[in-house]
Amino acid sequence: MTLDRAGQLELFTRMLRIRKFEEAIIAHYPVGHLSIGQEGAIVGACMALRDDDYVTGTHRSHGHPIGKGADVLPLMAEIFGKRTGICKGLGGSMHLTDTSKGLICESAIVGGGFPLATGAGLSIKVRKTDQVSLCFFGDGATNQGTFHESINMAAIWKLPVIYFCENNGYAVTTSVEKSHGQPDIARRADGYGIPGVNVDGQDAEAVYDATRLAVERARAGHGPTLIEAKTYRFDEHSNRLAIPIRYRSEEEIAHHRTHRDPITLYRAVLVARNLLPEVEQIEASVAKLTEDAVQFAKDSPEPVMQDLVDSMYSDPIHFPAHAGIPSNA
Amino acid sequence: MTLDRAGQLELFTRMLRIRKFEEAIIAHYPVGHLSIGQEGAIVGACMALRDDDYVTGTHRSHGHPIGKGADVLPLMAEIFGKRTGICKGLGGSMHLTDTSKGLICESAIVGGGFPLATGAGLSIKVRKTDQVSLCFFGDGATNQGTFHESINMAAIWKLPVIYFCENNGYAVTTSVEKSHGQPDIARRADGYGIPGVNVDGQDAEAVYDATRLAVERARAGHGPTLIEAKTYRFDEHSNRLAIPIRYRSEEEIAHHRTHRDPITLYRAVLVARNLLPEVEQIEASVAKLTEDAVQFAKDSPEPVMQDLVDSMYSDPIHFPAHAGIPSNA
Amino acid sequence: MRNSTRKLSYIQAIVEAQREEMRRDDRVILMGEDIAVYGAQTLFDEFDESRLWNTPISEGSFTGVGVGAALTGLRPIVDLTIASFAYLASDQIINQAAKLRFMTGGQLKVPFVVRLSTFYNNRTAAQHADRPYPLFMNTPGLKVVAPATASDMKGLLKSAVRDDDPVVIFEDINLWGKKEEVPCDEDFLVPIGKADVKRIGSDVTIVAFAGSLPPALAAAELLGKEGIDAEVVDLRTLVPMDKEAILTSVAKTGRLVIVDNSHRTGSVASEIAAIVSEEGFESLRKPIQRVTTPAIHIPYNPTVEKQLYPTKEIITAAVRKIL
Amino acid sequence: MRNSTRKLSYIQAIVEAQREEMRRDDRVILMGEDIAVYGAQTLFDEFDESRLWNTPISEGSFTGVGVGAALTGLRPIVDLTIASFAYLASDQIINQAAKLRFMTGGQLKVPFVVRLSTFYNNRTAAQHADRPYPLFMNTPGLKVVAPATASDMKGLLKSAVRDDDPVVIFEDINLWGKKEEVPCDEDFLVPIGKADVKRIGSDVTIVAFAGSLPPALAAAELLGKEGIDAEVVDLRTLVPMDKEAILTSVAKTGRLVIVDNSHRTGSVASEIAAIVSEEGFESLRKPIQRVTTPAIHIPYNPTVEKQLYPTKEIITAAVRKIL
Ligand SMILES: Cc1ncc(C[n+]2csc(CCOP(=O)(O)OP(=O)(O)O)c2C)c(N)n1
Ligand SMILES: Cc1ncc(C[n+]2csc(CCOP(=O)(O)OP(=O)(O)O)c2C)c(N)n1
Ligand SMILES: [Mg+2]
Ligand SMILES: [Mg+2]
Repeated sequence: MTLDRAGQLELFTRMLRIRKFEEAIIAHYPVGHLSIGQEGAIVGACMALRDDDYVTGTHRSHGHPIGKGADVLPLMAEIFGKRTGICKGLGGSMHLTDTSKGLICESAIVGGGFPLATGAGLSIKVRKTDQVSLCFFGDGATNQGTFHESINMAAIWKLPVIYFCENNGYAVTTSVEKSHGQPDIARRADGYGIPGVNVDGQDAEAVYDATRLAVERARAGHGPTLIEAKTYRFDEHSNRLAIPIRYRSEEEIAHHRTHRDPITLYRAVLVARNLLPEVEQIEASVAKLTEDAVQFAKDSPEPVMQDLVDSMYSDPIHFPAHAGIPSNA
Repeated sequence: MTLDRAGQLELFTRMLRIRKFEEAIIAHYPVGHLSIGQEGAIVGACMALRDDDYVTGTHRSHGHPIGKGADVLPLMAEIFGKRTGICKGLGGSMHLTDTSKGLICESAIVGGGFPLATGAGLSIKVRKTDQVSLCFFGDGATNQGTFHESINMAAIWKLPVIYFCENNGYAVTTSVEKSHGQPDIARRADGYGIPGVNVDGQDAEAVYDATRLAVERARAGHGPTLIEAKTYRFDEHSNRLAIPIRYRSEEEIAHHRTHRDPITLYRAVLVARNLLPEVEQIEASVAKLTEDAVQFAKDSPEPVMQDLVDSMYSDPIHFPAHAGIPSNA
Repeated sequence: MRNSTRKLSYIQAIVEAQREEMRRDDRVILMGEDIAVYGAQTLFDEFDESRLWNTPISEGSFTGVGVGAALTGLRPIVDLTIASFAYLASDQIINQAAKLRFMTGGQLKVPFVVRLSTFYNNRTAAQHADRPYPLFMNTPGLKVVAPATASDMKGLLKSAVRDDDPVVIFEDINLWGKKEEVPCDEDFLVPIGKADVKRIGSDVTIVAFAGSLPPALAAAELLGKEGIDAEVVDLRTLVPMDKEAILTSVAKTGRLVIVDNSHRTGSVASEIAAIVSEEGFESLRKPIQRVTTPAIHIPYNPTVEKQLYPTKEIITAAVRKIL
Repeated sequence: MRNSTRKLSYIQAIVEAQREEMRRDDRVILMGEDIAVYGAQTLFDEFDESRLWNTPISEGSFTGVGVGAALTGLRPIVDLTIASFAYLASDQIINQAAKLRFMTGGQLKVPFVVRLSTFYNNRTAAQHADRPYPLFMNTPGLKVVAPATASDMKGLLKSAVRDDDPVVIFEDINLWGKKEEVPCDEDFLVPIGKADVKRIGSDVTIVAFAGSLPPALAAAELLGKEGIDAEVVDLRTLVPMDKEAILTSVAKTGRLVIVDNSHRTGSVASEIAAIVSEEGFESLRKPIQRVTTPAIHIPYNPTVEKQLYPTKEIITAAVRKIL
């Protein structure tokens, strides 16, 4: 089943929400790792999931919840560190985890999500539901031991997990070529006896189609799939890290910005399908939504020390006595 | 260059030394993880190495130093925990590391040797010698993250490392089939863009040949190879661990003991090559050597507390003051 | 059933606690390497394979698989077997299990138990013999228990499984065989965070836990014969530490000896000493004494190995020093 | 050159120490992820790629690659960058680097340095903000240093590189920009294991290290204005700890406040308190005070984050409590 018209528009909407969300971050609260350029891979994958499917993400955490359909207001408030944030201002830019949409972790520890996503898959199998678990990770993360260990377990136990690589070509300044024995990440799947799939991450519908097949496979009990979506990060690794060296050319960046923008590309597809009015309406409403989100974030209060205490343990009552909270707190 | 006559006899000698060494352990000091049944893989690999090549091993540590040509007396004394032991009685059965023969670690942490062997390879490359580094590990160890991470690094940097799997079919009670997404371990090499080789581990000369090719490749600067030698452990996982369940059949064990003993098989090869007199002489001398080793071990003194203190730091003088050594020690 | 007991060893208590909790709640699962070998074999007769997961040798990930399962509706028990392997899994325990509730502003809960057996005094040499209690003490968000008796083990392991927060449970192999009458009541729980006075006394407080409890009690007996009346406080839980119990005892005795089988520097004993020197200073009449394993690796040779751990002789000597 | 100095920041001192040691000894290599980003970019102009290894994201192994290289003739410096990633590498540091000399009966030496930057007070939230000093303190066989000034950093890092044992070096990012006159002498070394009295005083001893030194000194200044004369002991090395320096100061002042930015439970402060309550008890006139980060995770929001760390106000309050 390919994406219907409503689905296509939703795909476009969510991509644009990520883009505008991050443009607002740059303008108003410049922290963190941006997904600009990678929206096609993220949202293409998420559109193949149900609301109750699980997702784990990474330090580059803004796209995943928005892609999964989360309300952007609490996400923006989280960026601003506010008490109304999705994580009460305690998680922040690298950790926009909205559990109401099935997100269970945005791990700033690179590779940290592999076991968690695999565990969600195991849980699904034990509880005998037909959910799936999708694990987002970068190209750099595929060199962590957890990639190997986790995929192997999912393969043995035929867990309903989709390992989805946002291969943007670089881990900070280190290219895939310089950090992988061979650069084809999907090819590693064969070592575990599972399918490995390559897809153009700038073509959101292609990503959707590839992910849908993997999701069907997983729901049918046939086990995990490794998907490698080739994509590109338009901005620097992080807003907050100065990069003193040159590791990719200006031409390369310009080429992607100009010719390989997943939103521009998909907009053209939709326009060619005679959906210009709908597209324009979406553009207006996303702009408005983003403004509202910034305003909401700005207007929201900051967390207080008691919020920290309350978030520590399931039973916070006995806790403060042991914490050594300073008297000024 | 295939093994000459002297090499063939040395190969047989070292295999037999391991066998008799471990039979003596069973008789006199029953600790540890035995390599009986795996001598062909171990010695076949070691014979392809020079004295100055590096080796890392595992908890099943008796075969590697003997295979590399180490003096057995200090090894036996180590089994007995004596001060004359190769590690002064501090390392013991899982850790028979004889650095004079290039052994740099027998890691009882499964998978712990991968990074160390890889580091030795890196060191060779930096120091520009033509040594190689050989990493022994079991089938179970290939599911550790360090397998993946280390081989990938060796592949990127074309390090002179041979990753040598003693695949005895089981990790304690867990079979390869139940713990690997697909059971062909050598096939995992492709994910890193390096050669993966299968060899019959009970055929010591075949192991030698396969390893020799990998060593030549490494010395020539072409990088690492993954070798999987199919072998079998005749005894229980460890002398000291009671196994309350049945995980392999008596028939399977009997089959290997009867038809797949690497020493019996190689003895027949040598006899067919008209080397019976030499073989018998080796048998006599290994028997004598083993007896001497046991006697040496029995007669040796135990370590004292000062040996522990002296082995802690490069500069032991300032150390005891900080150790909190109990007054009875 | 309510008040009956039966004789169980420490290791049987572990198995029984797991069995009862697995029966009670089908969200409870057990994971680990060769789990049948490490005591769980009888569970295989009762529970199907969706409750018992025999893992590959992948500590760094299967521990995290347990955490992921805990985040999504299960209550996993991960058996890491030997505590020296915990370093391989510490990232998932510390960076994920311990932090996820907090980092999501309380959206998630992490009902996750990890079992670690301290495998020392056993001729296995330094790579197997760690007692890494301190590894997890400095991390907020975890609860850490280290029972010394079969009853406490059963009651604390059951409490851990029912707890909505991650709990690290240390099992001391030197206690495996120790038998004791253990309550049969399937709702018998020992609360996390409560110490237990195992011997009442008034002259000196000896704090111990896990494998250090037996020599502490033996030392107290020895001292008792000489008319020195030692109180022995069994900590049972390391985090959150029951400092009231310690301070109350020290307020009475004015003297404190702490017995801890872990290495001296940065030990559990150090934390106890710090608490008392801060909050119980006024009652202390003499210097605190830590009786620990010195900061020396564990050797293979059993003769020298045995000399490293606290014994009743070393403990009584420490007590005498401050009388 | 011998007696000249030049102004360097703490982070420049790190780079210069590495540069000098790499020039002096071609067995010294540097490894880590994106090392050019984390300060080493200028080294690339001077040294070829066989000295500078840009690794994949594989902490669990590249740390061990450094150890393996150390066992076979090199003297590697492994930059793990952020200390919160140390858990991924702790097995190789604890089970291999720290133990191999001992386990081989002294056959091997392990001249291996691992760098860890404590990345807190920086809006990066709990998964990046650990100050896991205690992780390595309970393991015999390691040396652990945590300098607080550019000079000490340069001298201790150089000592670490020249040491034949594994050394863990903590770098506090809150000090990165702090400039100071640093000796130019290429053989300027600060000995591992020696504390430094950064301010002499007689009324109270304040022990601090790394990022807790600046607020400790600021508190001493504040107190000085009120006529309270605080001695500030900068620990510099955590293992082996210079307990003589601490005990000597406490013998003089009779009062001890310990400032430590790590979480309270099982902290460096706890170990110091334990030592003094054992060996300096007779000179102590008042309860020891630990001023630490409470056992609460580090939040993203900077307003609440800042409230968690020791400040000069909290330190002076602790001092006043025991005057
Ligand atoms: C365990 C760990 N090591 C290192 C880092 C530092 N770090 C943050 S992002 C990153 C690069 C990740 O690359 P990739 O997986 O390709 O994701 P991308 O940033 O390209 O989205 C690194 C090295 C980290 N956060 N965690
Ligand atoms: C990190 C770690 N996990 C678990 C163990 C316990 N253990 C010791 S040997 C072993 C099995 C290893 O299997 P394999 O690698 O196939 O080697 P074999 O014993 O068959 O030679 C296990 C699980 C260990 N020593 N280290
Ligand atoms: Mg990337
Ligand atoms: Mg095996």
